[in-house]
Amino acid sequence: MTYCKLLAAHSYNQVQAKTEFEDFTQADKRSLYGDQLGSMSFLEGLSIVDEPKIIIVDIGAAYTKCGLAGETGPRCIIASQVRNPRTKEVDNIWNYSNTSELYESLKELVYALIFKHLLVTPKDRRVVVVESLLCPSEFRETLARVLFKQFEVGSVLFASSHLLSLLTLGTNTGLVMDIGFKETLVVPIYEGIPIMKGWQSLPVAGKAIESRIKTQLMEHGTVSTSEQKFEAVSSVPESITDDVIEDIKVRCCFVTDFSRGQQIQEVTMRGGHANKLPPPPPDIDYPLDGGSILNVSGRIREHSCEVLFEQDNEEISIATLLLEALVKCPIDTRRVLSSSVVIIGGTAMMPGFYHRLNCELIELLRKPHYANQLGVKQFRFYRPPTKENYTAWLGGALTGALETLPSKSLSRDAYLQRGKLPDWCCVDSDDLCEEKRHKL
Amino acid sequence: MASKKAGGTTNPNLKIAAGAMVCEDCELIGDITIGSRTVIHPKARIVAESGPVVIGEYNIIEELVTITNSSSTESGNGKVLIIGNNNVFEVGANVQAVRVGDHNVIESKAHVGPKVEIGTGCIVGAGCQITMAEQLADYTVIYGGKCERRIQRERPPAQTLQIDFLTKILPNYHYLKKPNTQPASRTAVKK
Amino acid sequence: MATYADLELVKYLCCCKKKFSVCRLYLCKYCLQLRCTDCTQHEVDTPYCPHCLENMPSGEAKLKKNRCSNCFDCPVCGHTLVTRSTSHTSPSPDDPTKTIAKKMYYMACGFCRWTTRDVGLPDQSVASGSWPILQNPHEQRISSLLENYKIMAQIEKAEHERKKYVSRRSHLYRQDKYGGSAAGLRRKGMSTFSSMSSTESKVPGELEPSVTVDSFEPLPNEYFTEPAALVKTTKLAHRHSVPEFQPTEISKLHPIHKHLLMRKSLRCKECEHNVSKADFNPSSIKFKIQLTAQHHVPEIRILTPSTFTMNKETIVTLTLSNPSVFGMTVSLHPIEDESDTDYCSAKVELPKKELLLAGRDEPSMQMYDDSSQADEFKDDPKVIVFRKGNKIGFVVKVTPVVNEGDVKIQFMMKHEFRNTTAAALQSESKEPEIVWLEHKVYMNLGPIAKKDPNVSQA
Amino acid sequence: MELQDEFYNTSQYIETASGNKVSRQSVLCGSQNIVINGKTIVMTGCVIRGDLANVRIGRHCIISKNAVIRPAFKRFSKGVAFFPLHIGDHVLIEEDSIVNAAQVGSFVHIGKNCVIGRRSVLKDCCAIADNTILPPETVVPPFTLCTGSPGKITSELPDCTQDLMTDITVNYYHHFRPHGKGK
Repeated sequence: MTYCKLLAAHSYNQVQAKTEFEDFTQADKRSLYGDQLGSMSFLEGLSIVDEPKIIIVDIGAAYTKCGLAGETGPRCIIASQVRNPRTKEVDNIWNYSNTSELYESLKELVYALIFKHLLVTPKDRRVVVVESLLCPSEFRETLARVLFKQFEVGSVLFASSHLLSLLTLGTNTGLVMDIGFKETLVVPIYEGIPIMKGWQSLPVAGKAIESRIKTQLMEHGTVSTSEQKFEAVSSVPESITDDVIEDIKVRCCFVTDFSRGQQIQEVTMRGGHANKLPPPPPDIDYPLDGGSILNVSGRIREHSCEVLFEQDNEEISIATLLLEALVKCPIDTRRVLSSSVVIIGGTAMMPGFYHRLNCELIELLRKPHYANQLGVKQFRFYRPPTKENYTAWLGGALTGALETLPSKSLSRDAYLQRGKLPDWCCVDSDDLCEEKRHKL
Repeated sequence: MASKKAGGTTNPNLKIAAGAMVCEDCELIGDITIGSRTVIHPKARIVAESGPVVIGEYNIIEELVTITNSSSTESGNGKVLIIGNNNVFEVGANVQAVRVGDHNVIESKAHVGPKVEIGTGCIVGAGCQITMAEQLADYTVIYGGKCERRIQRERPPAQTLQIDFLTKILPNYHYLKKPNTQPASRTAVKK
Repeated sequence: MATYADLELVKYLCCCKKKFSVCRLYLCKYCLQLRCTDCTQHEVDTPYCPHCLENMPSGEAKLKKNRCSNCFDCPVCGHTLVTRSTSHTSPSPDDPTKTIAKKMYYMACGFCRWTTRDVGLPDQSVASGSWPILQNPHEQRISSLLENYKIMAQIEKAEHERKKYVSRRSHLYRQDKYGGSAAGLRRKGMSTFSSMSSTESKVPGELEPSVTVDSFEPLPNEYFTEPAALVKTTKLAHRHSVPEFQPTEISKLHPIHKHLLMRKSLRCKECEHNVSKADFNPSSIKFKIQLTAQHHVPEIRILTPSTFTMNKETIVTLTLSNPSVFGMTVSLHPIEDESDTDYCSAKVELPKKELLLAGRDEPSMQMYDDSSQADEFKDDPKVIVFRKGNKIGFVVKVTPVVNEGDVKIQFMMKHEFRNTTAAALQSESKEPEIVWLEHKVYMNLGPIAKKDPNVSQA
Repeated sequence: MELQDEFYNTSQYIETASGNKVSRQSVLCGSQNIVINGKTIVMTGCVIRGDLANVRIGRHCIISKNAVIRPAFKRFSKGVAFFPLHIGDHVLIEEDSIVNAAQVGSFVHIGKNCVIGRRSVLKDCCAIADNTILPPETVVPPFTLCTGSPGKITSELPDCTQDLMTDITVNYYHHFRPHGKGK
């Protein structure tokens, strides 16, 4: 209480002191703080030489990866969600109804990244944004607005996740498949140039696995409490939150092997008799809290990931995406592309994924449709020096550490002059949409 | 503050072994046996209405703890609720278990439901509620908002030193219930 | 807590057209405008460890990746680990028949009881612990990639510079590169990196090419025969807390150096003066600079909740308190020119006269001495209901014009402000200049009663 | 909204010379070791364990119903010691919370049904949300809000927390009034 009064009484002097203080240059501040930093002088020397590190951010559909250029991994991987200031609910930032809502949630997210995880002052700092080719232009426009207007960053470079992933391998050619949360996107890149004719996508990835877990739980799942055993999950749907589903996916589910997968699909897709199913793996008692246990059946554990490999009516699965992409590529590029497959995205980290994908591909290559067109017998895969969920980020971290960054980035001045992102940045995604529409 | 309350003094079924430290200002209802060197803080509540409660040695029962024998809905018909040795019930814990073994810690505001059996070396974390009918595996730790579980390597340390300290200090501040039985004949208690 | 007294019911309009409660706003003394957290520039002032509460110079924080070197978090539940000591007996090197006791240390979590022994980390002989640091297995590969790219980037930059020098048309050159025809764009725009990647072949092949594989291990058989070991498998949050390792087994989790927090300073985006700058010491609650609006702008609150009915005039008592130590004059005016559609669910009749407020005097505020200040200020009892220290209660008449939802009103508040900035002081012969400030105030007075004859008492 | 009046029965509360209002239905063990500095309210059902170690509570604090203030112990190689517990000024502890801390600073708000673990240190101007479980030896820095189980820092408090807490605790005291004398 008395302190308060002191504060008021002293505010005159303080104000004056402050004004002077603010005019100090960085060097002056250092000498002011000298006593505290005394022992750290050699570090200070380093920091003068060091340019402020560039922020690398990859805002994924489920998780956001963020860190600083030149480092070997992101500083943080956090859920791409914020508390909506209006509804007070935590929601994914991609679930926005209009761009002003998106602006607010991106502001929150970037604020948390910068001031909670990176602890850097954003003003005049350079930023590399890792983005998907399918990123809607309103999203990137809004993100640019948040970065330039709200945080006053110095420059922004929007870079495609597929291209960046190749940087982590020291190559410029690859058939890159990004299997993240919302969708799977394959882009062939030859000699550093994306072959836009060849891109393929399917709205099937981590989210599809989760929805399948959820529907199966709603249909067959049971919850036991101290009062009631084996109550249908559908009668207590609120107990199965998105977090629970995600955790079941991560800790209970796996991608089964090819032959079992075929048997399962025979039953679930083509109406085969249920006795043709392979013996399911054991069920799991999944404790929801101290008072209820969810039964996660062996079927859910094994069958959920099948959604990735089930061929729908158009005979498309994530495996055929790779082949279709290759078919669309010029003949002379196919051989080299097929022997340099790069898989990125967190869903690829599911146990058993690579083995199954490879088996699927080998099987598909035997089919006359592809055997005749491609003449490829075998795919070869790169293993980037990362975990799949931050491969693209690492590519960004490499780019961000290079001297050429400023010349490729969009500076704040240029942005403020034009008031929007220049065309060359979004032309590709716009064009892509056009192209897609024609195809459909 | 420790005024002599009418509640416990006249309970004929209360057996307190010599060496136990039971504060007067607590509520002990029904057939209760309290082992030697067990400390019961003021404002604790033990309800043995539906069946007896037998508490072993070297336990600490802190204030606002409720231990209830709820083995039966009818009074006097239930099984005995046996609580072993070297357990700690922290402030505000609510325990209705089938059985509590040795060396367990029931932390503050934890709730143990009537169908739970607790073995040895378990910790029910602060604020955790466990109500499923189950027998907790030895050395289970339950913690966090979602009652997550893990198995710890060692059992929680015995609180003999704390009991020594409390035995010294509590008589200075509180009226105590008088022990009325000799400790059960058994080999010298060692941690 | 800021939410205890429902402070969100009364909001002031910030200069950026957003509404905040007064405790979340700042008053820039130089612009004489309200500023919110959005229209101030945030800067990292001092990083500190939230457990040991030690400052870390930002240079060191940068090197240590914003992590405290002494404090560790439990990798399982995230709580801070504590160091425990044990004595360890080992046979004496001199005399095998004797043993020597040595103090050893390990870390344990007081919440989930995880210990460093759980993952097989050996006990340490020093309390601060020289715990092993995990190395990213790909570190070398990544740094050789980076070295390689850096050389290429240098070459590219040099070429670029040369072109610039020769042609002196760098601007055009850039435009050409990025602003060409649509057909060329698709290739060029996307290929921002192509130049870099393609020059790679020109660099003498120092970089080992990445290897490819054509087969993968199938899943081990346990997946089909054993239940998943939930207690042994990490959750996604565990994995993401160590992005470079992301172990799937609990037994591979290592203690995590505690992440630092920071004290930040806020700067007005317009004039770049600080509006908030915390003390250097992380345990201190003092500020070097603190221009929170709470200290300068009179605060309006609702005295008691009222019942509202549509088209019925209700008398609402509001309180107004003066944060400054000097007396203050406040006047309230309706907002006519512009109407916020959200905040016009009632007509409001404001006090016509100016409201005089006594200065804030700490002791009397605590005492609440009921000395009849009313006479001193010649209050109109119809307008001023009570007066206690720096606070008054005054009456407004509110008539809701809608029949459901919340009663929301808006008005303009003008108040005196003693401008004590250096500039103002100098010009006005050391006497603080008194200026009038205007703020738009938005209030939510509570819901309108449901159509119910029983509540029709105004 | 200003705080509303809250009435108590005069016969239920003792008002001390320094203005403390202590419920007769609270349990102050070892009252000779408990120092309450003035204008502090201790409500019905509270337990303050002065018998274990000294407890000092500052001015203008509010200890709501059924809260427990209990010095924490620490084991040493030769025995156990209970640490004295100091609570600063203008501290609001809401209902059913258990405070086992070593130190609670000034201008601190502890919500309902919290557990503040052994030997925790709550610095000035921090807040603990309702139903938070703070594990033993947690340190809560100024201007942070802890929530959850285990309690973690989830957000920042406004710069004027000190004024807000002063305002709340002072007003609470003034609005905490006796019923009509007759009752």
